[in-house]
Amino acid sequence: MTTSAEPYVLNIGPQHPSTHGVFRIRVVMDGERIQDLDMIVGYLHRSMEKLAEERTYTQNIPFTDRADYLAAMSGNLGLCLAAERLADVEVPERASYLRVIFAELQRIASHAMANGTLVSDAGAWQTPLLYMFREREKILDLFEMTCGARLTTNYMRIGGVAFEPPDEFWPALQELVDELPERISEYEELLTQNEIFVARTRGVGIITPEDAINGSLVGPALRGSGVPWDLRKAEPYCVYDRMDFDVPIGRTGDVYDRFMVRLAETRESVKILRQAIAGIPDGPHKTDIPLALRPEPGEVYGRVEGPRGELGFYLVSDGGPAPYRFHIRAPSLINLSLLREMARGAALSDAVVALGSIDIVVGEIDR
Amino acid sequence: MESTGIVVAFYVLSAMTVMSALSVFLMRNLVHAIVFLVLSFIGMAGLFVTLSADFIAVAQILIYAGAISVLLVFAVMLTPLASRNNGNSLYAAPGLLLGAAIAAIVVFTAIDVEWNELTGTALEERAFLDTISGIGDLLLGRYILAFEVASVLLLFALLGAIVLVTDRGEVDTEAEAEDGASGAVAADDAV
Amino acid sequence: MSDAPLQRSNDSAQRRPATPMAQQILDRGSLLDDAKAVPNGLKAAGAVLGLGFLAVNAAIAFIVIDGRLDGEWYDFRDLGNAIARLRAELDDTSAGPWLSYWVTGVIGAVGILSFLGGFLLIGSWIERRLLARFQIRMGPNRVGPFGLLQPLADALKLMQKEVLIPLGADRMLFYLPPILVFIPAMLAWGPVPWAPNMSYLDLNVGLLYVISITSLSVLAIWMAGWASNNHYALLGSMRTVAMMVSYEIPISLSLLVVVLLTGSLNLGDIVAWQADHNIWLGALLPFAMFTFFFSSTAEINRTPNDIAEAESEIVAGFHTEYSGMKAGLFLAVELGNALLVGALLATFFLGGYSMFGLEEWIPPYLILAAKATAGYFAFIWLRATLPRFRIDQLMSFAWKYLIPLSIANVLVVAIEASIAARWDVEGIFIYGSFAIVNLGITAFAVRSWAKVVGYTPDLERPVGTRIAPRIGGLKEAKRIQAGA
Amino acid sequence: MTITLAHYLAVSGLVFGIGVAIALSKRNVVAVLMGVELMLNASNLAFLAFSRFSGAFQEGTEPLAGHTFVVFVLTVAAAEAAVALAMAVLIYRRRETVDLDRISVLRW
Repeated sequence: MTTSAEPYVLNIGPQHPSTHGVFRIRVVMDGERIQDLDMIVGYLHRSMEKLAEERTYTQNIPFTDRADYLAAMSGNLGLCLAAERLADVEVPERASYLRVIFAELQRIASHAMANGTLVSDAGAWQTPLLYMFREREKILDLFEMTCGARLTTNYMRIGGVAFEPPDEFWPALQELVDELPERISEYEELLTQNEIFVARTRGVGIITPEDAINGSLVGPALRGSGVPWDLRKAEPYCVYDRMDFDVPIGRTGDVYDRFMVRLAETRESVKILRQAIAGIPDGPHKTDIPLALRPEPGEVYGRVEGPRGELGFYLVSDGGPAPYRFHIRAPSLINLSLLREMARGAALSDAVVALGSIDIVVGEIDR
Repeated sequence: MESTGIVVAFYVLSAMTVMSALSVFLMRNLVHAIVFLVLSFIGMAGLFVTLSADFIAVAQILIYAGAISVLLVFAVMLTPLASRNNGNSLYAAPGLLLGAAIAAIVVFTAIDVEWNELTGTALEERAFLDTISGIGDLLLGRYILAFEVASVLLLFALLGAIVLVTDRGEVDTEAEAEDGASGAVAADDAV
Repeated sequence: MSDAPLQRSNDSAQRRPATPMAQQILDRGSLLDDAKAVPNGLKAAGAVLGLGFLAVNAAIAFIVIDGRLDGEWYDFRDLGNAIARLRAELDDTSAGPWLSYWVTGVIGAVGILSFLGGFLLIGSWIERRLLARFQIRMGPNRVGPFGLLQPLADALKLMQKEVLIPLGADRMLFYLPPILVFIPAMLAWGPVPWAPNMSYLDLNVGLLYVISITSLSVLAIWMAGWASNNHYALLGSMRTVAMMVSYEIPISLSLLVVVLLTGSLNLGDIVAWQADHNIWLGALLPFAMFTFFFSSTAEINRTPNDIAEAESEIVAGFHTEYSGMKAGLFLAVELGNALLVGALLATFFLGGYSMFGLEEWIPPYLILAAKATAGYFAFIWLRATLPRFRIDQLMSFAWKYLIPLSIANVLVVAIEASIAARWDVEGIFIYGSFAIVNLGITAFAVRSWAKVVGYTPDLERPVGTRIAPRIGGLKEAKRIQAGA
Repeated sequence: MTITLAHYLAVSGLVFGIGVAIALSKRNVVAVLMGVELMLNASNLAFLAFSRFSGAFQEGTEPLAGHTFVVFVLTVAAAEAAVALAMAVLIYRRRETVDLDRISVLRW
């Protein structure tokens, strides 16, 4: 029964179970339908980019941990690649292989987190989330073995990686890589065959390829809309050009496709991990650079394919030890800007699921 | 009806019913009025139980307290501007007078008339053992025509309600929804 | 040279997990381990007590079958006998009937309330523990043995907390609902039969009574949402009201089918019918049983129909603004309602206190309690497994699928009931054939009705991702879409 | 003391009078409907009281006829409530008010 009761304003957040952090949506609702919404960010702003101008490039690496605290390794990698291109530092091959291994592990962990929270936004009482945390725990254990930290790793360095992984790292990694495929298929049986979950996500929050390109969507959300764009293949960094993997894309661009793209990308990451383990050479794990790196004046934009998409770092050097300008191109912020198109006219539940499907990290949005 | 339990129950329940009916009249807030109306329905159901009409009592709770009250709630929620106002109209005074007159007449008649009524053992042997089967026999026996008519009436009430509330004027409702939305946003900005 | 690290790996193949959490995940115990952790003395005492109890029951059952002590007060398999004896004694005294009325009433009420209170004390522990097992967690295991005292600690914590009243809240309507929700949840236990003579309210309109009493809580929930002056609460309460009103119709229709077959509205008679014919109505009426179960998950806000307090959408639904013991009352009512629905499901469809003759040898109320707990476990299982519906999906499921199919079900069962009434064959044969026929009819009707309404299961549509042959932008995407 | 037919009829009359007062003197359509429901309830009480107490039924007639009438009254009440509230919602949509003093013209 379509009634025209007068619309009212609903404040979702800053503290809400499904905003994935402190982030506020002001929704104008007509009954259960969302008429309009605007997103209010900035509750987690720490003025990272300004602070970074007072620190050396190496000292800035921890900021990237805090920016996207679910994919710290990718953030480290992005900053280090940009700084290396700025100061043209040579990276030993073993270090590149280690970077690929850790970046892919981080991708698996982050995708597990994203899919789990998406399913619990759809209403499952955290069961899939905790099952996916099982694998995430093992990956974080690997990080802890290697660099002592589970979440804010601060592992990559300009010109390599900080530490050589310990001895028990490799069998643990091998074991994880061996058991991951059946775990992934376990999730597929648990969720993609679940009638309720499919009914909740199929055809919800559709983004057409045109909207995706116009909104400059990146990452699994972009690939979910069917646009085959992956920086690891488009402009390969580290040793991705030696790896053999595929780019899965979705069919319709709805929530279900984003979910499936993340699962498939986890499979591809396992493939990459296998090849990296097989092909990793011996040698030094980092080159020695001066403590205060003083690049030539100039600017550089280095980008990597993080778990949430193109994570870019724009560095300007005036020849000093600290960057003159330090800017993070955060994929979460760009992806979030399409929530309005997805949620307008939809039900509140669909908006929540759509928000969960674009997998935002508020630390990265506000920086 | 000599057992003290029944007497106490009658007085408590009738006081509850009449008092909450009165407060339905007195409440300024329509939502409170609905709550008291439901309370009086429940007291009425208790009075039915003291009349050993168990089926009717349960049906009363199910239909009045369970269904009609929800209908009233929906009506209040769907008419927001008027929902809080339970004021009297221009005809309050004559209405009150008429109501008081009717109540007085009925009460006076009830007390004054010598009813040919059963008491004591005659009442006991008239006790209803099982009302449901008797009501069923009557409904499907002597009153079958009324029963069918009632079912047809229900069907037509259902259809009529649906036909009434399905709005064909989509356009104007959308329009007022839109400007209502902007107004809501403005209000929130002002806050 | 490339396998040097792997070479190093082989000798340190036996490694212990790197972190204590990984250790915990690896060697997490099971409920069985908890049971093994019980000290042996306790185990022995429990075994002796249980076996002795069973032996006494067997003796009593033997004597009863022998013919003596039928309905004697010391036949403790049916506490109703003792109550009846006590009532008879009291009637002879000078105080007369009203003393026996009050005494027996108070005894019965205390019995039911103590059972329910005991369940409320242990139930949330069971639920959280089982959920944790479903979710490879440990669950509450700190307070008391196996964390058994956790609900008590939670209750104390809730009692200490301040009861906040939001600004602009309707004070009267804000205070009432926790109590008004609690009353029907207690009253609905009245007509449930625990044994042949053991039911608190032996109403001959018991079934209608249960339906109507449970329908009373709608208004309380609506009051809670309306009074707390909060959009989340209002959304939750309106969702609840709409859902409960819609799902009362399938519940009533599915119970009407039960009445058609058993020919009585009295819960005791329904259970006795199942005991006499040695068949469970659940086997006889599968569709009605499913309808009752699913609709009652909607009535009591359990997954997959817990949209009234959908945590990820509207924070806690209609009791968002409630704090302290008022919120605790709402949670307790949810728990008690889950057990109540389990008991009603057992009574209507799973044979109630009867267990194919086992009720002679084991107290029937224990059988009913076991069945009710099994129903509660089914709810927990659903909660640990399924996501949540959207409200329009839920409404269309009620109005487009459940109600028409339930009406058709009523028609079919009415025909069967008239057949069974006219045709005197051995009951088990005719009802067994009805069970098979109903199963077939249900499967056929569900599939054909789904076709009529135009519903195709989402699983039959193409699922999954496709592999991009090339990297590209919008043109490439268009080309891939055109190619597929 | 005992409870007689007169007691029940008195309660019924009081509730009926209150219902009349509400139905005649309220301005809100929903409130008027509440008054009508109260009147119907009072009549139900009278029906049941007569069918329980009255000795006027000669042999062969069913005292349960009162219950049957109550069933019909319940049916009519449900139907009437549904239609009347639908009309209230419709009137609100068309006129932005459910004030009976303002709804005085017999056309939309």
